[in-house]
Amino acid sequence: MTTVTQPKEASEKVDLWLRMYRQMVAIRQFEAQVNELYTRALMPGLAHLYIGEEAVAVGVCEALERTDYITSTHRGHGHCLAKGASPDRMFAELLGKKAGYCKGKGGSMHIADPATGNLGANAIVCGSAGIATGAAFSSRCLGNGRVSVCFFGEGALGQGVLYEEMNLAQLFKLPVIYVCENNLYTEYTHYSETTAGDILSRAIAFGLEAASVDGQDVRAVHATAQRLVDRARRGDGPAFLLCDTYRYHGHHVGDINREYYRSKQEEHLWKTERDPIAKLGKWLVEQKLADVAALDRLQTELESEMKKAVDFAVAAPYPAVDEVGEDVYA
Amino acid sequence: MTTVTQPKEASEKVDLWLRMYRQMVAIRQFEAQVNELYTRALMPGLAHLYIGEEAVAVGVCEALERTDYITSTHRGHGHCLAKGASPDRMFAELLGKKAGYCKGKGGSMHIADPATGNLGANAIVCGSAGIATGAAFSSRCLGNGRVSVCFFGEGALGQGVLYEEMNLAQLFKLPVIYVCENNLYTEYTHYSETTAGDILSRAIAFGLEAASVDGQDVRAVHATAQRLVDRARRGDGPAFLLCDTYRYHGHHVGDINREYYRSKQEEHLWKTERDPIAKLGKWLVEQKLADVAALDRLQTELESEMKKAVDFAVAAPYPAVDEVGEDVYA
Amino acid sequence: MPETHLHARDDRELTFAQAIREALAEEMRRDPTVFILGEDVAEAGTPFKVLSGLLEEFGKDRVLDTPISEAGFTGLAVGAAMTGMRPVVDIMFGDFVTLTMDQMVNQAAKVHYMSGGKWRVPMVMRTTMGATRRSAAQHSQSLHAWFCHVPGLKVVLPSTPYDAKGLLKAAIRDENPVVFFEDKMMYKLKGPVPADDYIVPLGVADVKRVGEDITLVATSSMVQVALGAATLLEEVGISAEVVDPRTMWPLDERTLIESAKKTSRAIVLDEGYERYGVTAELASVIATGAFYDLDAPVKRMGAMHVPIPFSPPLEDVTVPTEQTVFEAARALCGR
Amino acid sequence: MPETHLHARDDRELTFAQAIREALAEEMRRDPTVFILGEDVAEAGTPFKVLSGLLEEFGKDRVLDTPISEAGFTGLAVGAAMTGMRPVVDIMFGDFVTLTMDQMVNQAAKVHYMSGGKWRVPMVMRTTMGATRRSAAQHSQSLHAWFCHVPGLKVVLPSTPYDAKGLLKAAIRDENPVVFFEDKMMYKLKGPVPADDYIVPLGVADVKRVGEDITLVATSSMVQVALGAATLLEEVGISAEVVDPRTMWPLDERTLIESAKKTSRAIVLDEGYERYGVTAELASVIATGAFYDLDAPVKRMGAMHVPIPFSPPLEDVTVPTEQTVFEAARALCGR
Ligand SMILES: Cc1ncc(C[n+]2csc(CCOP(=O)(O)OP(=O)(O)O)c2C)c(N)n1
Ligand SMILES: Cc1ncc(C[n+]2csc(CCOP(=O)(O)OP(=O)(O)O)c2C)c(N)n1
Ligand SMILES: [Mg+2]
Ligand SMILES: [Mg+2]
Repeated sequence: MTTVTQPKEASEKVDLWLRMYRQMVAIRQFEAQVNELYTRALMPGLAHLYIGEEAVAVGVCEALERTDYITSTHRGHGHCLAKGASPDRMFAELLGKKAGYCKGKGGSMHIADPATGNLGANAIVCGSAGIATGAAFSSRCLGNGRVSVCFFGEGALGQGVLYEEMNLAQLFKLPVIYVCENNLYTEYTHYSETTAGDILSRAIAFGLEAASVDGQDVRAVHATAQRLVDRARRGDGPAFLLCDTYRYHGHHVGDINREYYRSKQEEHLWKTERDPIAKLGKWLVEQKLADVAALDRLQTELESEMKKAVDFAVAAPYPAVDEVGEDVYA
Repeated sequence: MTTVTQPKEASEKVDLWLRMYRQMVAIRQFEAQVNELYTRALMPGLAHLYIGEEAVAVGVCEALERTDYITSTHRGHGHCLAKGASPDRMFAELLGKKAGYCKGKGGSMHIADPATGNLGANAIVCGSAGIATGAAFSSRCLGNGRVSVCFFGEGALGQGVLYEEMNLAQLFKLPVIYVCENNLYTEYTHYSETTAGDILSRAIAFGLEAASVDGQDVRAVHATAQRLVDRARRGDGPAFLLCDTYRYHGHHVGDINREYYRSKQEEHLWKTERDPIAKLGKWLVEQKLADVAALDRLQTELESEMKKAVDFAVAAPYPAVDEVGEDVYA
Repeated sequence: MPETHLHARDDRELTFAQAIREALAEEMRRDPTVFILGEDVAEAGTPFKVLSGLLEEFGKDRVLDTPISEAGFTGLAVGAAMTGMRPVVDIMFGDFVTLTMDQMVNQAAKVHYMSGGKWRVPMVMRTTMGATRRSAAQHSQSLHAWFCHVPGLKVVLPSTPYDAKGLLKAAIRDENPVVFFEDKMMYKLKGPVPADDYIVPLGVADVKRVGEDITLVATSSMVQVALGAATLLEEVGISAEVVDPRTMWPLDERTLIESAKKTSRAIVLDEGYERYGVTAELASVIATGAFYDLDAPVKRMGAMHVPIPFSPPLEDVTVPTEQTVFEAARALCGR
Repeated sequence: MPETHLHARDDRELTFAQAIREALAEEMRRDPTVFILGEDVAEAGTPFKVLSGLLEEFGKDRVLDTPISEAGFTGLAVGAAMTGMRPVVDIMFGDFVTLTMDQMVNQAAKVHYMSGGKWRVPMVMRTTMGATRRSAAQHSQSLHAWFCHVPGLKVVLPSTPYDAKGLLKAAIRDENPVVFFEDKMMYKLKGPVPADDYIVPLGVADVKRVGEDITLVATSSMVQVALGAATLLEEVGISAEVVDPRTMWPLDERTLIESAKKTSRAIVLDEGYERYGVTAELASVIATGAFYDLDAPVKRMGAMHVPIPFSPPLEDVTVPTEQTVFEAARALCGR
């Protein structure tokens, strides 16, 4: 399902497209810095980069209001940024610093931010399907019109709780969208080895509205997401959105030698022929909505912005040791 | 899907039909005695009667070999008998006696019998989906050609693990049949309130061969089950069989006043117009394969057989108290 | 400290089940964000009929029947609690908490901490425990020890109708996930319950009976067993003090330890499995806290380390009884 | 009783991970019904690379990658175990056992008993434990106490490569469901491992270091911590005995109690949460068994009662270290 673009529509939506372009570049630059922090041994633990998948988070989150909810995954930096979080406090969290979104207690896989409706990244595969569904339940009860989006990788299709939640969401007609990011791999296994039957049919069988979209085409993602979000907000119930995408890097920053599970050729193909940023950039230039130099400038600008954010985080202090016992109980 | 019956076929299959008739009556008479034991306060705890659903267990189990496996549910007496267990040792188990199939340790909801391939009833809704799938996995590994049947009520469709198992079964092409007994109610809730979308589509979405059948027509159940079992035995993978049926009694023997969740009218309709035993009996008589008197005699004969089995169980001793600590570890 | 026996003058008596229902009704009236979610909770009011009447008063939007999806609706409750609601989840048999462990432990218990204190999960999971109902191994377990082991959760085990009402109201108002265990054999137990709006704070033990010679620390239905044993002990001249921690976490260690110091002997009683269970923690707390005052090792009595058997004569020996507690206490006192 | 230090002469050294792999390979060669099931176990050999090479030797039918369905494939393993196979299930992080509790506790643990001894479930669940890997609250837990609480299960916590190999082989040959916990921080630990086919029986503790003044009972990686602390203690003239129960169930109570009786002081160390955890059981067993010989209360040291924080300086204080154990032991000995 792709957007059919008329010149008139194009000029109306130009702000949106430029914003989405910028946001995708921001995510990519953010993740480049994460990889850098890992390589420089400045980051404790590991992180899962979202590079290559930017169009999904951006296309979906641009269809949401700030007060709408999202839940995210171990590969969550993109969702978090797309929903409006600041890079500096994110980096601080990744380094375990007090200034981080979770005072350093959460780390890369647990960033949460009530101010932007981010209910939290989750390190349990499919661990947030219940939370997203419950947030949609609250919206229905409180009548606040909020929509809830549950992001997850196709690996989460293996978890039974996903089907329990879809069943509940459909029975209660909840405003929740389940967004499946099919990047072809779980950790080191191709999804075809772990996924029988047909993905979209699984959601349809539970009565959900379901759609699939090229996850590298941010305009397509956005248009379809907007339709499903509007539908949910109107009270027409839950939906499932399948996005075909690809992670350029390894499962996590330390996953360097990948040839035993996927070919360099495949990686090359996705990077060169299906890159979501290049794709939108090319189109914007073609449509004369932006020029190459401006897009390049944006790149540099965001790179230096991210570097500044990193510097802030590196310089920020750790929490005091006696904070360890705080926040266990509210 | 109903069997189209030709006179020639009918005479060939007459043994099967009479056997199925007898088996259905046996189950009904068994359950009548269970209810009696409860009413007479002779049975510890509760039991879930299979009356009304006999055609499902009998139709499916007649399509199996003795060495094939089944797993069963809290409403499991029918499956157990249909797979070949003896009423006397079943009653003994229901009374917690040493002569019971599980030495009295299991009770109504846990009867198991390796001799007839019964892997056990299960008091966790959907608790045996993994076990049945695993038994099919063993068959594949050991190459013994056994098929595994997982019986469950439509309530089990709410449990995510069912979808995990169907996915695994299809990926590994395991010889397992998931038999869903849709008797319209979980405990006290109509299935339409707990089941979104379409049941059969759920199985199809995971790639399984799926079929639905009138669960009150034992010949239809048998024919469809046989097709799916043969297919599984050939190595063509798992299947899902949906049987529409009805429990005449309450959720358990103590569930007497049911009008808050289902009408007497509905109960009456199923009992009078869709009874599996009456239906097959009528057909056998019409086809001149049996006469009414013979069928009635069978009824009386099985009733007294069941009474004898009850007497055995009532007279049987309890296990010695110090057996409590045995069988925890093998 | 509200103590049950002090309220014996109150002439209104309710069953344990009625007390639970009253607590829920009062909190639902007080706070429109409180709702109930579970299997057969609406028209049926649960198989134990504990919730009968709530649907009629509060309607289908606040008393919701779910599919048989313990993980699913518990997860939904976590998300609802984070975003402005106060769910009370009903897990019919405590044995089914096995299906909710990821939602309760990896999600509910950790959300507050992992978010640096930003999100909260004010939810209650009500579930059952207790054997001797002839329900066999998958419907008779008391698995509360698992939850006690998990930081971020609170765990409540009421032993009287009075405590049940007051503790449940406190649990619902708490800002944290609370697991509330009801012994299904106690639903018909009667006791005084004030009609007014009181709470029993979490973390405060209750001395259910004052005594001098031995301390019986008991939880849930074991409190009744301990009180029964205390009566038997009185007949042989042994004065037993019965202490009910009421909440396993937070745990009122001080009251337990002070009692043991005073009596110099203690038995801890709990219906969960004895091994690696609640009795181990309580015994260890007392053995450490009252080390220099104990005249004998702390004795633990929990469920026998076997899956609960169906057969009545076998099932009956798996849990402590008045008689076995009486005998153990007597032996401990050397009489 | 095979004791690790007795094998120090063996000149072949393996890492903990290699010892696990060797045990699996040997058992798979010996018994064609043994197979491995889990996420990313085949080509990837798990993220920890513990299983590297097994796919190549045993093929896709015996080393199977699964979907991310911990409940699903654990359940499958239960059924396979009942019908002639010997599954070894791999649960990548111990935190994910939350998803398998129903299959392990309501099914695997109870099948034998509920069937009156007729069906058996000879399966092993291998999983990980241990913090300080900067993996935060959902990838750092040590939840073995839950399984210890469940009759029908056996629970193994190896602390050395030698024990890992011998105990895993014993676990695979056992007729019961066994949960086998590997501390992920120990995979690179080296130690002597004989190339021959030996087993370490389940239920036999091992005295890892002989001492006179204080007993340190320690499990899994805490054994290394205890040995380190013992070295520090030696410098201040305190002789510590380090006892490793090796299996939490069956539990070799006698060895623990005898050591505490001899030294008159004990600390129990375990990386699970201290509250309602393994330390409670072990402390209680010792406090009771050595009651008349103890000069001080048994001291418990486990993980702090908080979800494991990500931030390194915070995470580091949540678990016992050589230094904190040293100090606690010194205090307990009054020096
Ligand atoms: C319940 C659970 N099982 C296993 C894991 C380990 N794990 C972390 S990420 C991952 C793969 C996830 O794949 P997918 O959902 O497709 O997301 P992607 O990494 O591709 O974005 C696995 C198996 C986990 N975190 N949680
Ligand atoms: C996991 C779990 N949740 C809840 C229950 C309580 N329970 C027992 S039977 C039942 C209803 C089952 O309905 P269904 O699967 O349709 O089977 P039926 O009784 O209709 O044969 C419920 C909810 C249970 N035994 N296990
Ligand atoms: Mg993926
Ligand atoms: Mg039903």
